[in-house]
Amino acid sequence: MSNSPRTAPAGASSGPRVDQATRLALFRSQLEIRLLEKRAYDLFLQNLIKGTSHLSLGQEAVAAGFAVAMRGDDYTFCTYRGHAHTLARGAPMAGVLGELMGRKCGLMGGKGGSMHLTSVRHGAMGSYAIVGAHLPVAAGAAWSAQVRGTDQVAVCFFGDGATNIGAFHEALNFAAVWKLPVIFVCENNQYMEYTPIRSVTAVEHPAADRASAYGLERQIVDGNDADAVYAAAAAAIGRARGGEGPSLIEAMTYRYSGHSRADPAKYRPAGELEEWMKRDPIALYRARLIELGVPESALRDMEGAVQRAVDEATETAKASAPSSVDVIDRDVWADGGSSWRN
Amino acid sequence: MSNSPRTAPAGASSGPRVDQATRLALFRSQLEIRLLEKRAYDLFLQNLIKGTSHLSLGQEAVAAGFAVAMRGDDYTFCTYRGHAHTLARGAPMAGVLGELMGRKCGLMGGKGGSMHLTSVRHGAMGSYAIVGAHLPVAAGAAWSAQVRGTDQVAVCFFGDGATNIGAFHEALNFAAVWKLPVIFVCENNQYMEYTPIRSVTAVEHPAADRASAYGLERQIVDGNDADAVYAAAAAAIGRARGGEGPSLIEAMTYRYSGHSRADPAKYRPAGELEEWMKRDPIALYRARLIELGVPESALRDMEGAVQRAVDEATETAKASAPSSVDVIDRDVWADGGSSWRN
Amino acid sequence: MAELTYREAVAAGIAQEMERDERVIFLGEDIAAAGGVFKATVGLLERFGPKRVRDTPISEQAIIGAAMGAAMTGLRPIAEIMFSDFLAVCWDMVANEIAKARYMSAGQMTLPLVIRTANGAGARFGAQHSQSVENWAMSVPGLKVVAPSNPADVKGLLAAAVRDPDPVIFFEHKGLYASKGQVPDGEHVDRLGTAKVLREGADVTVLALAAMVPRALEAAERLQREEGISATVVDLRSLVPLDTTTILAETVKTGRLYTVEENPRLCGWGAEIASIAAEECFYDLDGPIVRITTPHVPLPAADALEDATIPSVERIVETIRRTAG
Amino acid sequence: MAELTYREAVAAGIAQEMERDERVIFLGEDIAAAGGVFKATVGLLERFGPKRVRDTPISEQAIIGAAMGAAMTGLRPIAEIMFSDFLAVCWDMVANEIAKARYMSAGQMTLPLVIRTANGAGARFGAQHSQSVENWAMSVPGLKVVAPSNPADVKGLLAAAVRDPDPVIFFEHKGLYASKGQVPDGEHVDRLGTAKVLREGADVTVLALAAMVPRALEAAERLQREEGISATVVDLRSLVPLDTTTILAETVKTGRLYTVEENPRLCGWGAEIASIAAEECFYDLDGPIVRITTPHVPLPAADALEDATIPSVERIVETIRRTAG
Ligand SMILES: Cc1ncc(C[n+]2csc(CCOP(=O)(O)OP(=O)(O)O)c2C)c(N)n1
Ligand SMILES: Cc1ncc(C[n+]2csc(CCOP(=O)(O)OP(=O)(O)O)c2C)c(N)n1
Ligand SMILES: [Mg+2]
Ligand SMILES: [Mg+2]
Repeated sequence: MSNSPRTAPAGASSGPRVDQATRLALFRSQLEIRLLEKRAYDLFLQNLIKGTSHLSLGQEAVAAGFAVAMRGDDYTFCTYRGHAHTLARGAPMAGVLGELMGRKCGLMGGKGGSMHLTSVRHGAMGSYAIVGAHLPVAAGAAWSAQVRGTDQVAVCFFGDGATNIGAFHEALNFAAVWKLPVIFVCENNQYMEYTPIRSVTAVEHPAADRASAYGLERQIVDGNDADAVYAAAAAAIGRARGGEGPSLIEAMTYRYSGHSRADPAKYRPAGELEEWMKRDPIALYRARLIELGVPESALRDMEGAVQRAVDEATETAKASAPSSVDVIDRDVWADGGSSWRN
Repeated sequence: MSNSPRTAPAGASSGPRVDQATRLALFRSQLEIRLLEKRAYDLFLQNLIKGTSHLSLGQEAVAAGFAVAMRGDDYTFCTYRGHAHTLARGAPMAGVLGELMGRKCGLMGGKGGSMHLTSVRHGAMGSYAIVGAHLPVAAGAAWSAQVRGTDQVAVCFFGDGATNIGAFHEALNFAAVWKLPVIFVCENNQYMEYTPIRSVTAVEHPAADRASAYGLERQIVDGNDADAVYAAAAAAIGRARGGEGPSLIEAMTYRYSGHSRADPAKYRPAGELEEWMKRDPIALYRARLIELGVPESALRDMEGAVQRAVDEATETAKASAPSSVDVIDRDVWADGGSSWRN
Repeated sequence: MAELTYREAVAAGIAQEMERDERVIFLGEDIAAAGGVFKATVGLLERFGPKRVRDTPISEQAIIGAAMGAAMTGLRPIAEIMFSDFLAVCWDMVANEIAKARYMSAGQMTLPLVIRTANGAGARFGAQHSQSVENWAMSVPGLKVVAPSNPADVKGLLAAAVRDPDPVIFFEHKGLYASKGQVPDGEHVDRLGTAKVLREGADVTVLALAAMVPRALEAAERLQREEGISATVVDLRSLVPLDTTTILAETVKTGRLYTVEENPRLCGWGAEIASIAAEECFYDLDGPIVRITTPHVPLPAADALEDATIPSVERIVETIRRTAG
Repeated sequence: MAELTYREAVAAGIAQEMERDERVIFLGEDIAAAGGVFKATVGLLERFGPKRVRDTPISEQAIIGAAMGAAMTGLRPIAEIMFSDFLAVCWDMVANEIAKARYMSAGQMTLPLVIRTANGAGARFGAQHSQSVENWAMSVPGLKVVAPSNPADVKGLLAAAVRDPDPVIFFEHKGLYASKGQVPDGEHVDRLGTAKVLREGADVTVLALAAMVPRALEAAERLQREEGISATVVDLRSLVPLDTTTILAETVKTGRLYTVEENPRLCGWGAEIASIAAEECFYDLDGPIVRITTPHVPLPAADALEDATIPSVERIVETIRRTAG
């Protein structure tokens, strides 16, 4: 499998023209993810973040491209690698960092942790740590929108590795048969944990090459190009809102760091990372904006503002007290408690 | 979905020429299944068979076509609708009827029941009653053959409904990636329990239209034509033995009775059953044999012999004592017992 | 009061709730057009239409996942898993996703959903279609677990389960579907987490669930008649929440506790309750706590074998007679 | 004797058996080229080659199903399920297929296979990667269940599991992988179904498993020192078969039984053992049986929360001090 995407972004040309405000939103969203995750990485090294953590460095364009194309009341479902998607929907940075650090200010007060970021009020309907489990759940949220007669859509992100698990198959067929307004987005970053996806998959494109098994169109998009992602997202979302059913989109991308905190990623062939970094989504996008006439100073201002926001969020999270042990027996049940007996 | 198969049997022309002895074996195998299952049906009515039971009346050509193409040391995996496949591999009729009747002479002494017929010495490696579960198991048996360096193959039968469950997807990909000598055979009889497969499936051919998702060839065969099945089976088995990996074959067929004993099959459109009965696999095959010059008397002799065998098996099973309660705590463990403590 | 079968009570309970609350939707295999393989959902499609009553593919993970997604976005789904044994194919959805979502999200999500499923033995279906797996659900924090023994409880507890804001696993016993009983007319809603004392006795306290309830009652009658042993019989009805108040009070009264369980022996609800009693009312016990269970074996299929495996009235009587002295 | 870590003992146990018996094969996610995500299988691919040590797709049903198919046709597979929580995605394969195949076939099939899996909390992984689910396996007839607490037992019991003709679920505790201990040189094979008395005391008997064993031992030392309470500590090691001989003998000696369990409260192994004791040695008990468990909640992720949820040395000491009097 070569390092650069081989297929032109589906719908990129036919998609909606991307206007300037949207472009700036796409850039800003990617920046927020990048700078926050870099900070998260530093906080690991300082041992302020415990447990595991899965970064999306290098994959930011996928999260940004979709989130910007979504409406406030749409639903996002993502994996343990979900900081990016949660942030992109507007969840507060301090809430994300706080959760990673096990602080009271965390989105879930430390109860969920890095792998389960959730911010329902931002439409971030949970991060799921069992591979593939959230695909049926996203289908269910889409079904709910269909039944309730809203035109909300659900967008469900998952990795290349998730395409080989049973829940993927069940969700895709189910969504297709019921014509549910759900978009399944495979972030193909070429690897599962340490194992290359191509070594364990019967087809070259683990998602796209299976679209036809569900009567869906084969769609591959350049996951390092936020405009291409945005265009594909907007088109799929439009179809879903219009009652035309689900889409399956494979976004080709790459993660810069190891699978998780524990992984130095030694299994990657020499030079592979460097090749991909040449196509860094944020650097590419910055260059494109400048080419399109956005003054560099405006971008620098934005970069500064985002960096300050990350710094502030870091301070807020650091200042927040550790998660309080009295939440341990709260919120098992809707009554707020955990009692299983009278 | 129309009632008659639309696609020419894959490999039928390119397949091996079917010789006379094979043809007679195919006919006999179908007859054995038909007559034994009719008897099973009578025994229900007499309340000699309790519990549930799933007949393959109308689908006999699939079981026969494969079994005749298999070698004695190959492995069969089938579902609760497994009388046909178990018989076709040579399991004794009295063992099958006895199991259905809960007698000592049953293949498993009554412990397994109708849905779990197993006869390891005939290569019938179990009937599985959780939809889809046996596909990965069949892949495992094929893997074992590969590792042990034998050229055994595993053949795994399942219904159209099983194609929408996760285990199907996992097994197909797994087998394809490891190039396992396993043949997955979908018996598309158009219905799940009471629900038509087309109403819950995103593609028209639930198995064949998904073959490409596993890098496999799209294969549809006339499941009511034992020669066509045999040819497809022989070709797929040959490829598997030769190290060319798995096949997925969809055999179009129809079940005459309801899903199980409890089902009067009222959900079928008027005339559908009658249409299919015009293409009864056994009647068709009998006519073909006669056309090919087999004397009708020879067929009548065979029919008589099979009927006598069924009658004898019935008597044997009836004469056999009911399953003995002292087997209840046997054979949980390999030591023959069931003790979980010392 | 009207006489209904247990299976009719299922449909009646669902219908009552669908009528009342349009957020209630229902999905599962063969549940709509066919009215369910146990005919427990007959008429619902006709009455509530295909938008709210839907047949699914054989995709249990999708069924349960879809219920979860619908529940977290404002609906109140009821999902059927045809046989409780098949909970195993979607156990991740049940045990890892649904049970934990509220907790992990620190209360941001609630999942008001019901999973109905046919549990238990007696139909000679063999080891993969006859299990009693209510203890699987009981062992997972975040799931409520209900198992009614009669038509009135089916309707009332099912209604309560649908109205409950938390996920409820509702175990219907397939051996009881044909049984009949009086069901209150009009709206009938019961309370989760409440056991019922069906018979008061002085010598022993017998706890039972679902299909074991009628057997325990019959055994109690025989013990009275034949042995002069007077038994309290409690129908647990709900395992989570567990009505320990009733259970412990009834145990203390007689000082002798028995459980009658259809599940295989190890780690059943009886083990849980026995150990609660051994901790919390130890000094009120007058003798060993005895669990009468299915032995720890998969279930055999043949009628003679199945009948001899599940606790019978005979075995209950015999065990209590032998040990209650 | 050599000092090995718990994770090294895993690889050593597998290597010993693969060396001895060429029917032993090993599959799982990231187990080959990467040596396992917990680095517990480092070096096996290099030593035994890609035919016998294979990385799989993320397809737990296929992994376990393949192991089952291989076991019934003459091989002795070891399958890894990376985290025990993921047993839920292949629970049908484990609980309905593997556990029942021998019984349903009336002994025609045996399934000599081992499923290794990382169990338990302590790594701040949250509710879906930290569970102790050995009770799930214990509740299903047909599965043997092992959970070692130290490197020597890891190697010896893993070897015994591989040689055992029945399916064994082998729970490694992820919180113990880095712990060290002496492991016998040369071939080391232990016996399934044998508990070990690690400390003899006169006042109370404490049963523990896996990561709770070192905590129970430390608690026993503190109870001796600080309270003058003398505790027997038993490492169960195996839940099925269960060494009830040792358990009951040690319980009778002190008359007071405690369990220390990492699993959530309901229906754990402690409930099973407590109710066995409440039935079989009731008259030898001097006081309530007390289970010290994780509360019945999903596991929280933050370090402060996780530490306060799982039974700590402090909580064990405190509970026994308060109740043993
Ligand atoms: C059912 C299941 N199996 C295995 C794992 C362990 N695991 C976590 S992430 C991962 C790799 C997933 O790869 P991919 O889907 O490509 O997503 P990525 O991490 O690359 O974003 C694995 C095997 C899991 N969490 N759930
Ligand atoms: C996982 C699972 N879900 C549901 C069932 C109930 N069930 C048994 S057979 C069946 C229909 C299967 O249809 P198909 O695969 O087409 O096979 P056929 O019976 O037509 O041969 C269903 C739903 C089951 N046994 N297992
Ligand atoms: Mg990946
Ligand atoms: Mg069918």
